[in-house]
Amino acid sequence: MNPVNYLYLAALLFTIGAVGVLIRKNAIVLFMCIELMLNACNLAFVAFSRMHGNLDGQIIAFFTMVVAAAEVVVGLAIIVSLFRTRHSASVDDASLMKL
Amino acid sequence: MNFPLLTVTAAVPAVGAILTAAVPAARRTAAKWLALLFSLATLALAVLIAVRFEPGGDRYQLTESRSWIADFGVRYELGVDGIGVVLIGLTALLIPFVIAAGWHDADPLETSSKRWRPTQGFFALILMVEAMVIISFEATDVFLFYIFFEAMLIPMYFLIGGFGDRAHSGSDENAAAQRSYAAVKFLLYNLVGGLIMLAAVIGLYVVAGNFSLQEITAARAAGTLDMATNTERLLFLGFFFAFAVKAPLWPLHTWLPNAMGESTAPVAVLITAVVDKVGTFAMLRFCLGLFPEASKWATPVILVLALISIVYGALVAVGQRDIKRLVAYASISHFGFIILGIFAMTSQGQSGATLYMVNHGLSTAALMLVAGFLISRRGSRLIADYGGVQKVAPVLAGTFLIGGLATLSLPGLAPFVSEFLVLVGTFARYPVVGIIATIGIVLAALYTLVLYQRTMTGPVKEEVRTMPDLRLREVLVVAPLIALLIGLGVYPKVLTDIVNPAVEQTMSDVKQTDPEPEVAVEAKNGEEAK
Amino acid sequence: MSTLTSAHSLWTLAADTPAGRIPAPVIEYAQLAPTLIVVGAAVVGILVEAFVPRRSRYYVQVFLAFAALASAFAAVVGLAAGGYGSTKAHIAAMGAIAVDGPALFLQGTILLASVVAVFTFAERRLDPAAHGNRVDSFAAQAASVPGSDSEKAAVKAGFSTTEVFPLALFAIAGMLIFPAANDLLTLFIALEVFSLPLYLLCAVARRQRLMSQEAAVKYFLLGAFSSAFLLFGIALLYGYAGSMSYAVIADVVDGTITKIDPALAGTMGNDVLLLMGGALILTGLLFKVGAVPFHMWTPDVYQGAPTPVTGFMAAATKVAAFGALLRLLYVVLPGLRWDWRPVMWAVAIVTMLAGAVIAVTQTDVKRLLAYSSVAHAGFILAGVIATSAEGVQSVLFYLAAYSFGTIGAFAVVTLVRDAGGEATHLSKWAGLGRRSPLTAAVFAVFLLAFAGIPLTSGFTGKFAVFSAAAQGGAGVLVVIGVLSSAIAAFFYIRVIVLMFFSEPKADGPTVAVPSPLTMTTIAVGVAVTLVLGLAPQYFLDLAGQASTFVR
Amino acid sequence: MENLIALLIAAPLLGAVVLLCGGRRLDRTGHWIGTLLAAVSFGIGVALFADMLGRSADDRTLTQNLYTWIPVEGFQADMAFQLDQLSMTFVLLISGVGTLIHVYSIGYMEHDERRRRFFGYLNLFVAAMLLLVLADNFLLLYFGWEGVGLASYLLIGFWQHKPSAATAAKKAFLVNRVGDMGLSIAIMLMFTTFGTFAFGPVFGAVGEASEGMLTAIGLMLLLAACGKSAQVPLQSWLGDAMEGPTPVSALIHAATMVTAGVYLIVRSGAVFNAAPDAQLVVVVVGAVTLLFGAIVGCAKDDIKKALAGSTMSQIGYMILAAGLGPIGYVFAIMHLVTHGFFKAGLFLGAGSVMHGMNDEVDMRKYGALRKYMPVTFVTFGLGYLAIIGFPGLSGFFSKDMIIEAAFAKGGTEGWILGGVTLLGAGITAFYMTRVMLLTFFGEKRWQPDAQGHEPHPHESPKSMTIPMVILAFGSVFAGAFFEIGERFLTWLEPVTGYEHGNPPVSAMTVTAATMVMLLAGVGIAWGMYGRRPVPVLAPRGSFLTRAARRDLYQDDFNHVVLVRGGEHLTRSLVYVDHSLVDGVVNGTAASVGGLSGRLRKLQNGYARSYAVSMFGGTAILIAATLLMRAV
Repeated sequence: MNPVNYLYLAALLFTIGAVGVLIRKNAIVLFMCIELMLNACNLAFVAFSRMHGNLDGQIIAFFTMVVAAAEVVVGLAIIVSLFRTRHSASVDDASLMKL
Repeated sequence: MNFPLLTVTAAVPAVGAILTAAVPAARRTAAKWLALLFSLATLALAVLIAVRFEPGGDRYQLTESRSWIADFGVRYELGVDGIGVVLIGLTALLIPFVIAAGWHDADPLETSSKRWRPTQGFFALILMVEAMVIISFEATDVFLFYIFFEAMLIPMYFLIGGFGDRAHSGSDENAAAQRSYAAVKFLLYNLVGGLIMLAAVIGLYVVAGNFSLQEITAARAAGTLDMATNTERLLFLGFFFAFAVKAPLWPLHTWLPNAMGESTAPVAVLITAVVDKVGTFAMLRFCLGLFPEASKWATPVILVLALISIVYGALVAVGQRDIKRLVAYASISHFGFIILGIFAMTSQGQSGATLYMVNHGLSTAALMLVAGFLISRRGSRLIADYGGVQKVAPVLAGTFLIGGLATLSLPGLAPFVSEFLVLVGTFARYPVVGIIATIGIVLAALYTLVLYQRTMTGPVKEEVRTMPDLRLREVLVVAPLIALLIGLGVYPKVLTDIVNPAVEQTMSDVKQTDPEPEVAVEAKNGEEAK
Repeated sequence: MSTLTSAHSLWTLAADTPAGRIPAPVIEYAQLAPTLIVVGAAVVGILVEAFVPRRSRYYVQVFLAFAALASAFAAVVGLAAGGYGSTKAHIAAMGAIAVDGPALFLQGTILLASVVAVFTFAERRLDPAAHGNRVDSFAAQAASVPGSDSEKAAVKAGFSTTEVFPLALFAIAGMLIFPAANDLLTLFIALEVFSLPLYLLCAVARRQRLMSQEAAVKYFLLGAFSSAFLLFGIALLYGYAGSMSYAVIADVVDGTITKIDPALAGTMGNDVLLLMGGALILTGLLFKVGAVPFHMWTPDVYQGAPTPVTGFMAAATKVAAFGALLRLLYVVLPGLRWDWRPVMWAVAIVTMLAGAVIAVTQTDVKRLLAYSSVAHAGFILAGVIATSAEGVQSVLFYLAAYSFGTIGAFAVVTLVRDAGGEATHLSKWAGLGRRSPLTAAVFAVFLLAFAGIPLTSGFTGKFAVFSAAAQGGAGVLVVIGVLSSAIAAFFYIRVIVLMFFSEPKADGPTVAVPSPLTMTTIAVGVAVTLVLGLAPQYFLDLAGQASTFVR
Repeated sequence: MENLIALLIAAPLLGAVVLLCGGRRLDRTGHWIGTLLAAVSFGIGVALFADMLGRSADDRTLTQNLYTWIPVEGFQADMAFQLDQLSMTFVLLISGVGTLIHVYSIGYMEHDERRRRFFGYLNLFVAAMLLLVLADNFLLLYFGWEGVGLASYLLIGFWQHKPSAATAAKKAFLVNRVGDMGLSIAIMLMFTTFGTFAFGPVFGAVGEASEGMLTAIGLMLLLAACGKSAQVPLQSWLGDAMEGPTPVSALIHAATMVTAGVYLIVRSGAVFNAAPDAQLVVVVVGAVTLLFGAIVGCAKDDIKKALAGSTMSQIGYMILAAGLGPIGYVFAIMHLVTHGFFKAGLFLGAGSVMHGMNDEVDMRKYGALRKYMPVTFVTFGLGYLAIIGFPGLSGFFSKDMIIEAAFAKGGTEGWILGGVTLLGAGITAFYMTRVMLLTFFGEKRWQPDAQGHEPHPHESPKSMTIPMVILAFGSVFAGAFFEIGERFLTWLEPVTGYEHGNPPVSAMTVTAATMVMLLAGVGIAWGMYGRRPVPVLAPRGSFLTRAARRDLYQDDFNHVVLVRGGEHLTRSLVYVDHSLVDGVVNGTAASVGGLSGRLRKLQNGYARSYAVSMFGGTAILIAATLLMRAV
């Protein structure tokens, strides 16, 4: 079938992820949404790679996964430490600094 | 290139500033003497400049030129014309008096911490200002001028905000608040002006590609560099705005009363007699030199503003209750005259304006410093707190009166010559403007004499009864100023000879010639032969 | 404005290896030396953490970091001297990394800035010694819960988070690649490589750990968010051009591409891909430089992060990000100039004004500096928009001048302390000038430089970018720029007023006497500020020679 | 010889400098130095006079050019002097009377601890006045003009501790400044018209200038004259100026300075001759003032104020005469000189009286003083006879000439002016008789002064009486001396020019009419104050009297309109400056602050709202880029 549809799907996923980031409170969920966005990008890459018939896109997809993994490592570390301090994973609670 | 006299003249006070600042906290008096010494050395150099300068010679003399920031087409170019010479002279002349008059103004209070060295800072800053003012009188590169035009704000700012007048009404906190308000106001006004000028400077760079005053002026004259009318006007406005703030011209004047009122008398003199002159000087040299057409285009508006400054400043001065603010508004009125003379575009007007810069410096210095001595004795700036001083301190009163008479430009004192020249020069081209301006003569008499009457005459006030007369140091500060005022009043030739050629040059820049008298008088030619 | 091709010739050289033809896999290690050294040092740093006894880790790490950065800088200088900045500039590592003037200049700047920044990392004299151990500004044990027993134990045991040094080195390595990246993948990887360590570094403050962690979370979430945008942008651009390589994309954008396969022909027609992709990538970069409306993380993160880290971030990140931005706009998207210039105009204006205006009412030194950095981002953008050699030159110069000033300023902030650590609330700075004139004077110098007062580097930089912008025909931008810098001047002045003209409070903060490390940092900052103000010609030349991108 | 001219000025100037800078060590000898230097100046004047007489009428003008004062392109003012017959007349009057009054002051100011400074000021005045009359161009004249203004300011306010004195001094200076405005504008007009303002060239080129321009110049000069010579509408300061020590009133506000206006007009005769409209205005001003002053003089009880009114009126005569043109110039000056003698004498007399009466000035508290101070009485009496124009005395001749000239103007104008002058003569006779009677005749009406000291009138010391005697001689014989053989006419004629008008009535008739008026005036005065006793407290009096006491309300008008109005104006301007001009700026600053305050609310600390702004930003960015392409 036409790879363009995959692009639409990717865009959809990306938007869902973005909106999720905007509307969810829980840091973990937020983070998952971001991962979703990254994966949407992956989908797009692969779809384009298919369209152009070169491998660059697929290679990038792998890179992205690695990066995502790294982000998970760092992100979870930070979020967990925050959770342990505040006993809450809500990003809205973390608003000491403002104005 | 021979001995870089101009650079040295600017460098000496700068070095002096650094050394003065370096004097350890305990050795306060040493710092004072050091500062005085360096200011006198600068004076000597300024005199040397005046001697080496040949009135008939090239337009810019003692020139120096080094490459500085090639990427911006900026060169380190110095040179003086007659106008520069006299103003450098004025600056170098006044600073020693300022230092001597402020001898005790910055002695630290017992409360302040040991590491805080106000005295050293005070005199170092004064010298730093002197250095920057001098170099901006010397700069013939627009960028170079701009740099110091802006940079001098910083030391001035610290002088105003850091060393307020100890004679203030109300609590210390209140006074400190007012002081920093005045300082910030001073800085912001001038900074905004300067930044708008920066835009214009950049614009000039885009148009002209370099900053050399001489090259640009020459190119303009030769017609090789033509600006679109609107471009020129915009650039002119950018420059003029900055200078009008500095000068200050109504309605951009309100920083001056605060600054002069809150700072110590010597600093007030520094502001109005020295620093503000850079503004009027720059109008004459840069606005007219770089943008002749736009200058002519803007003249009507500027003349009106100048008129407003003259009358308005004088009237508001009459209504003041604070001696120093009164002098400040008087200065605003006088700056109106200076700007009037510059933009009347007649040789009388511009020579007059240049003399006016010098004479106003001297007269304000005399009046303000004596006022400072008076205030320091009674500890109040309010006119109402004085009365009958002439009875207990005749010398103080006498010098104060002479300062006042100079301010109202009585014939025989220097300001008369310049004021009359400005009036004649203006009248010759714009009779109505000239006539309105003469109202300033009456108003000046009004505020001066009212001030004198309220403070010096009448029955002796209780608080004043024990007031000591001028001390030796104070007499030594005032006497030379008065001598100069009288000397230049009866023999202004010493200045006019230096100034006239420069003015003629400026006139040719703006392609203006004096209006011819209606009736050609044969005898006149005979007179000029004399 | 000149025609497209002539405009091109301004900032591009004919590369000796035309893109598109796949070269034999060859890595010019020598030319990548700066990055490689730093990465290597970082790896070694990790091993040090693993094997060297706790006592001596600190010293080893400091030495290692310093040595690495110094030698890396030496390598940069070597390359520049070898003409890689100008004549021999070319694209290395199979088209992944550009070795050219801007890259080398920025790498040099980043490395030098990092050196002085690392000095502030290593500072251990400011906080009072805990249980006989000197301590730096980092948590004894970042993992332990603030206020918990484990933390107390860690403090007692004299632990210290020496991991910050390898982390910093990783970040620096990323930053070194970022402005040199010559294809979108490298760009993305570099971005992540220097972002992730920074997230961590934000979280490890010794004092006020809650704020520190909060800063880290915010920075991380928003950073990840933005990099997602960036990545999607990359995807779209890739989809448009069918390649990652800057050169190819540029050709496609210009329409000067030689071999067009049907798929490419299909996507090439679709400008939406191109424009959206470009816009999204811009978003990612603008986030890093802290341009409005992508700036909102800056104040919080700057405030929460350990001050040395803040200084490091503020300086190095900006340099790297602007480097990447420049390369993207000048090498990849010059063809789109007429599309992105107006947008960037708007961004620049909003950034300048918003930064300046909001800063007026700030009450915390670090937040104040954060907003001022936003305003400065706006000024630099004005230079970026010029799209001319002067533009590049002015931006490079401004970045160099600004970064040292910033690090110096934040270093001064670390000195002013009271019982609760650094006293960053402005009210506590009242009368500092009376108590310790020197410190106050130094800080004043930095502030005046930020305010763009003549005779400081700030003025030269500002003049450079504004005149470049004006020559680029952005007169309006210049006027707005000067106006906003007038507003900006106001709050710098407010701080000076506070320090010098107001009486010191009885319970005011004390100024800690730092070790030579911090002193060097501050001294370098002041020196650069003044030298670039008084005699900038040499450095302008340097930036001028380094102002041509290879393509 | 001409090199002496500068010395004329230098001598008193030196005195001023020495006395004012000398300090207390000169207190003992100061007054002698001052007097001596004034005398030196007089001596030089006499020497020059002798020399001048030695030369033929047409080359009597001496000039001395010291140096170029203000040399600016196209604008040249020389420090140059010109001594011709006109100047010479003034030189002698100023230095002569001046010297006498120095002498007088030695006695009069004996008990004042600031006597040295007083003499310093007097010398300063003499120097400035001489500069005024010796200048060879208008700008230098302006220099002297303001110089005398300053001296007058210092001397009126000499007793500065008295607020009234300080105020009077300020008022005098300010009103004069208004006049000075006229002078400076006149100079500017000359400069723009002729390109110069030196006497010779200007007067030489008058023919070529347009009449309108000349009229303008003339009117401006007249304005200046009004200020200096206390002519309507700028007369208000003279009455208050009597706050100064009496010798000052005698020298400055009677004999010399106030007549400077007359000098100015006569000196600029060439201009006025060519501007009949200006002349007309001059005449009108003169006529009005001479009545105004006379009427005011009638009502004042303060002896000095009464004399001040008379001075105004007499100067009115001179201005009127000067306004008549060549017919009148000579007589204006002649009356000026004789007036200098008798009015100075009268003032000194008044001073002497006050000296004896604890500085009481209210004539209603005098009376019957002729027995107690005979010398004063005689000298004052002679002065009185002179001023009312008693036949044979100097006033008789000079005033008579003016009246004749007024008629000689011809036409209705002539009749009106003649009538006015005659009427003036009558009123003069009235008020002077009044002064005479109130002061020296009738019974004692002495009152103890504030401290309760009964006055013990006594004759004044020699130093005071001698000058009075000399001036009395002058007031008796000067007129006759000038008139016999028309000495004065022939003397001045070369400078001022002269043409004999043809009066519609014969000289005899005029004289007769004058006599009638004179007798009428004296008679009425005798009727009112001679026959019946004079109340110590002034009766309410008729409306005219009350109006005259208050200077015909002209001063009140000034007060209400100028002073009050001015105060309101300044106050409102101060407000404007603070609230409007400054307010705008502060407002801008405040609004930026407010905006900042509102904007920083956006930074609400929630990571997600930051994300929103990023998201929105991106959206806008994309939209904008697409839009750019669309348009």
